[in-house]
Amino acid sequence: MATTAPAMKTKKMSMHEALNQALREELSRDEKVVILGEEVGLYNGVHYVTRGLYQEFGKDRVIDTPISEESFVGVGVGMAIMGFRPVVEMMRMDFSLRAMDQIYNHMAKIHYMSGGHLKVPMVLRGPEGPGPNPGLTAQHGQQLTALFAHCPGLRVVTPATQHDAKGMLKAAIRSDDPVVFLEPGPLNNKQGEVGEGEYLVPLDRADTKREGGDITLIGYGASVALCLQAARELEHDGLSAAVIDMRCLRPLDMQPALASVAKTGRALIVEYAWQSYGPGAEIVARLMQDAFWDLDAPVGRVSGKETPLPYAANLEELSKPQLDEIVAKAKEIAAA
Amino acid sequence: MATTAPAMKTKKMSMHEALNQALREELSRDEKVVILGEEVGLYNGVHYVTRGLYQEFGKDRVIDTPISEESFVGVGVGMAIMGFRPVVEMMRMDFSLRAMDQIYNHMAKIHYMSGGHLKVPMVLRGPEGPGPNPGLTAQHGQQLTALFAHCPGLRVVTPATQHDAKGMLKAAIRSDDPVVFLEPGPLNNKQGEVGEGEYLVPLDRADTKREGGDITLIGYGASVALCLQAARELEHDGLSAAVIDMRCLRPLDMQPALASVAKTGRALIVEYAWQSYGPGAEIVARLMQDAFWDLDAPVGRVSGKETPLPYAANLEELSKPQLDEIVAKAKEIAAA
Amino acid sequence: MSTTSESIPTPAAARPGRSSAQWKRMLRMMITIREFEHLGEQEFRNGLIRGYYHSYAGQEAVGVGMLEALDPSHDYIVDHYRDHGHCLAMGIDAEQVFAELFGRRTGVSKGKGGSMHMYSPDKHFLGGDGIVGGGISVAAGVGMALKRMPGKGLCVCFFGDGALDTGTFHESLNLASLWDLPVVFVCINNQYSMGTSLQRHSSLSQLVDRASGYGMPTEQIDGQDVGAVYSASERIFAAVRERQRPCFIEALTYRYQGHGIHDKPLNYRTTEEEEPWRRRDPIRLLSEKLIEERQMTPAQIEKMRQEVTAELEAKAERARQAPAPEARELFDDVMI
Amino acid sequence: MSTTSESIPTPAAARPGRSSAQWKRMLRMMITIREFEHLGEQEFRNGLIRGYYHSYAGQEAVGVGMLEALDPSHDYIVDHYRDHGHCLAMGIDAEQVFAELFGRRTGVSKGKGGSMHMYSPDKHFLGGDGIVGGGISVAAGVGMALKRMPGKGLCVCFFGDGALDTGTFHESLNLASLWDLPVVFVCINNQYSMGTSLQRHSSLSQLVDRASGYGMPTEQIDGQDVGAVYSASERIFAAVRERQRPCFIEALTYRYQGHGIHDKPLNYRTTEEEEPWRRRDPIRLLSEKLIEERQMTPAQIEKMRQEVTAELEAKAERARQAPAPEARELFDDVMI
Ligand SMILES: Cc1ncc(C[n+]2csc(CCOP(=O)(O)OP(=O)(O)O)c2C)c(N)n1
Ligand SMILES: Cc1ncc(C[n+]2csc(CCOP(=O)(O)OP(=O)(O)O)c2C)c(N)n1
Ligand SMILES: [Mg+2]
Ligand SMILES: [Mg+2]
Repeated sequence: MATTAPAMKTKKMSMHEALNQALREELSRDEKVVILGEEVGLYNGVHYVTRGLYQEFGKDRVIDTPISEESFVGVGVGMAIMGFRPVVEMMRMDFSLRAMDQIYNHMAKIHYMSGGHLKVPMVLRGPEGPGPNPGLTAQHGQQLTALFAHCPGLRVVTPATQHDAKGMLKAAIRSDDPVVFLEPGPLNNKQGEVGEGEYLVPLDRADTKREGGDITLIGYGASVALCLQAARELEHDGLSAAVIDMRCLRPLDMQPALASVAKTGRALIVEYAWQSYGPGAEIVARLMQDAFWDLDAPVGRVSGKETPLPYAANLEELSKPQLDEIVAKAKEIAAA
Repeated sequence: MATTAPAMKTKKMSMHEALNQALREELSRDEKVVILGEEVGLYNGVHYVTRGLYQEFGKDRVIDTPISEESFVGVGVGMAIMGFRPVVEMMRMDFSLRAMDQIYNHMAKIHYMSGGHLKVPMVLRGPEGPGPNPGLTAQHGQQLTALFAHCPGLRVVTPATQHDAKGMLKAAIRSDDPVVFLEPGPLNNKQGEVGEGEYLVPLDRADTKREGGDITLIGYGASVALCLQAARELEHDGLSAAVIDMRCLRPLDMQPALASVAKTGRALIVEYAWQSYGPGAEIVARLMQDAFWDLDAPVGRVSGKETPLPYAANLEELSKPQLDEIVAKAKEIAAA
Repeated sequence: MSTTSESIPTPAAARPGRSSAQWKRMLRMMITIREFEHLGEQEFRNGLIRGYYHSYAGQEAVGVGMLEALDPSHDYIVDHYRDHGHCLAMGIDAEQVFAELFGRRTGVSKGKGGSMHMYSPDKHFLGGDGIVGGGISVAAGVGMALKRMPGKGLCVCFFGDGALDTGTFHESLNLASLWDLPVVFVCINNQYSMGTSLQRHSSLSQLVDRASGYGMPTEQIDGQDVGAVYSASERIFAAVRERQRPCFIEALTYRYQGHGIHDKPLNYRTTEEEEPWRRRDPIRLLSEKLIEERQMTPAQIEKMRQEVTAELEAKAERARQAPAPEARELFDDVMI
Repeated sequence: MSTTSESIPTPAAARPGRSSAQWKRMLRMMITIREFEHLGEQEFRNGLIRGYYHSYAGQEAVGVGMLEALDPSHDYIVDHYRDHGHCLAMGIDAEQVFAELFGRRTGVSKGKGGSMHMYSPDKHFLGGDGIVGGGISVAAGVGMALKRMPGKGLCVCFFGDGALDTGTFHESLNLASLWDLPVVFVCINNQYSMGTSLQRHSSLSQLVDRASGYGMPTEQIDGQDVGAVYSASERIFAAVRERQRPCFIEALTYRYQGHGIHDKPLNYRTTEEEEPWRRRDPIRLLSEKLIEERQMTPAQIEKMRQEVTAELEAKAERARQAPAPEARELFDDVMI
């Protein structure tokens, strides 16, 4: 399955519109699909992802929940083991900290603990990281990707483009595994080309966004755009940077990154997450394991700063991975 | 502060006895210290760590709680910001999944969010991983180290010896930072020498357990013992292995590991945690960053298998890092 | 919205009277459970069972009386970790339950789950659960599913008195009431949450009162008298089916053994306290009734016990002989 | 253990009557809050405030009446995210609150916290909190501390009607009752949990009934009438102090603005619904009373409003001129 089949007709829309299309198409296709979450229905979704679906599919398919994250994730698990395909929204993924027991101990493990007798075909989705709007502060703008990616039994994916957002969400809903679908908050309102009609993007394939010979920039979710920006800047300095979108974090597909590093011998990970014990560390560890002999310099990381997200505009901006940091670090690695 | 001051008088005891001594000494020293948790009082503690303390210090200092993990962690936070020093026990660290919101969003962040106006001098402690007894199964024997270690604002430590257990727990209780103190379940009932009386072990220093010239084995918590065992086996093959106990995971002290790798040029991480996005990944990433030019071979990892902990005895055993795996991998790395 | 003052009506559909065959079936099942737990505890001491063992001895009337009233083709149960008895009462073959406890691949969860994680969707048994309160929201989800399926099925959810201290209990009851779900929440009040008596963990002594804030009918029943449990269940299930509304039942009972196999209950309770409960032993109560009503003689009951024991021993033996899972099965069923 | 049927007695200590100065102080504070929110929303639209803005307009009588009854030297409050009004009523300088909203280092949380994370331990204000229900257990912890400190202090904990749907609310009430804590749990029932009306998120319409399962007195009060709030609070606080037992208050009120600044409430409610609440506007009610009793003239009230506004504008201006945090402060106060 190609990410952007060249033949496909596309339309420009925001990521939330792309996600909304995916939900609408899947709700129409399969009556076992239901949506649960806070303000997803009558209110139309705080981040617009479920806009119009309550009106179209009714309150038995698009279900408004009280502020009971642990338990409505559990409701999703219960519906899933009975053959439904619940899509459970976290208004922000930060709130999934309330539901970690259901996520780790139920959603992820029931298939295994039951000796395969039960399946849990559900999707947990919502925005993470410092966006779409600024000023989210410490408890609302975290990027907790690593917490999910560490848990066996889950599939964990995050799209970097509007097109992938649609195709991956549709694939996630059809997956018989439980899927954590992380929507990059900073991209929620950003526009891009999206394929029209039916297509799926696989949940186990990283994607090469740009070829390059001097250094491999590796991102996932919102940081892929930073990588692409940096690659354009680096061009001015005569450096050709490849950009890999990791996209599928669990299971992690290293193939495109390895192929690129085999050519460039140099790599830099870019991420919004906190660096220590963040997703980037696993990517580095896998490059260590499978690309060591290809590497001409240590793999670097530019990550979110290791602080709770501060409020003041200048500090908030500084806490995110900075374009000039990425460019400088890439040059340093390329020169090493 | 030395870990085992050679002059110190020691006594043989189990890790739970060492922890118990630490708690008793701190409860006696500072009346602001209180203990909270399920069955910590009248029942004497499921893993014996609080044995006798309820009788000695009474129900206002050693407080039995209902099964309300989220909220009694919050009670700890509330007491801590008021100047108390609560030590909150999770009967098993698995249950802290229920309390993740309090841990991530309150315990870890209030100091920062308040601009430093409030401190949260509390300790969250309990056993993690597949032990002391076998058959803990999927929801009771997880090693969730990485979830805590990823969170800015927390100190995260885990002792590998009985002696460190006592000295580090005392230091954790006196720390003005919130500390997650992870007790290696497999070591709970294991005996070792423990210093008598008053001493502290710092919360920001990894420890060299054994010097060696050919390869550096790096563990934390229960896997340090595996590293030492493997080092003895490797001796028979003529390989001299250093063993580093990472001990302090956040902030992570890389200094002894880097010093050792500067000599050996080779390293292997051993851990009970799941490999992908586990703590070992960060250690590899830090070696990549700061020891790349010293490395003669890629750093390896032997970790817990990436499955929920299975029940059947043979599968459970296989799911843990195996001694022969470690030895074989170490030889492979040494030969590369 | 409904008020708290509802009581559970007797709907027309309630079936009158019961046959002698039914009484004998219930007696036989209670004896089966008692003897099963007896054999199981022996095998634990023999080392064949590892980890946890939570005996249902003393509480048999609750599960047997209640599950006898189910519609086996449409109703489901979601259980907690004290689940062997409920497995048997749902018709799961004791051999499969033993095999699970022995870690055999013929076990009901293929040896992967163990004591707390039995699953048999065929028998509409959707799991034990090791997390206190962990199944309550899952049961609400099963109710959501049943409401959308034909057959007016309902979900019975079992948990202990300790589970009322978990937030998810309250969240789930609110959801179930708000959404009109056919779920019967059954609190098996055996007076203890591990070693903590009701008085020490619950702010109110009548647990029906702690479920009074959700606008659903509540009822306290005598959990020692299987006939009383059965009659109440028949009436309540019919009402839940008809009204498509949840209800809450508190079944008063007592566990004979410690919380788990290592627990010595006389450390926190007295034989004087135990005595009146043992006088009202559920098997004894029913036996006396059947003898009094001349439905059975003492000799017939003793013969029944011997038959049951012989049958169970044969099943245990077959389970012992069954193979352990193969090593490669470790990674089966982590994902699909 | 206590029963649910307790009512709150009038202890001897309740202070009788109130002075004209007190009425004027409360009026001035309500006007201050109203005007503060007005200015704040303007500054949000001007782009000076970012992220979230939850206005307290319409609810002023609850905080002002209740906090007027506090013992400022021994009592504390723990708040939710709608916290500007409570900050002012606790005596925090409006300049510091503006400065926090503007992301200035002179802000009450040094610009790190933002709208939802104000903290001033000096003024016994222990935080707003962005997580619904997140502060309730923290307040129980503050109660645990106060119980162990001299002065018979109590903790007032504010949260919305939506917080009753979080498990931690129920866990914490059980703990507070079980442990006899001097905590006043105040549910500010403004009829909506974001866009979800009470009827759509709560299984019972009387929220006092949802707190009936914890053996603590409950009371519903008129949250529009500051005098009624003050009288009830005086009486209730004295009882809580004397009995060292918690209680639950439901204050009936209404928020004038959307949930946050971007929310348009007429998408889910009507002006007909709003109208009766606006007729009983808390500032209007008190103004009318003072005019009727000839304690103030309309002109005096208008003058007061103008004074307050001028003062607030001056403070806002000083806050605008204050410096942003310096870049190096990003990493301050992550740890000690
Ligand atoms: C979330 C969580 N916390 C703690 C435990 C440990 N634990 C297991 S059972 C139990 C007591 C539960 O008592 P109750 O709910 O009354 O059930 P019973 O054992 O009496 O059947 C505790 C504390 C757990 N399994 N899960
Ligand atoms: C755990 C959690 N879930 C969801 C949210 C998003 N959220 C913020 S406020 C709110 C509504 C709360 O309403 P209520 O408790 O009645 O307080 P009010 O806003 O009316 O003052 C929601 C859903 C959150 N902040 N925290
Ligand atoms: Mg119990
Ligand atoms: Mg509200």
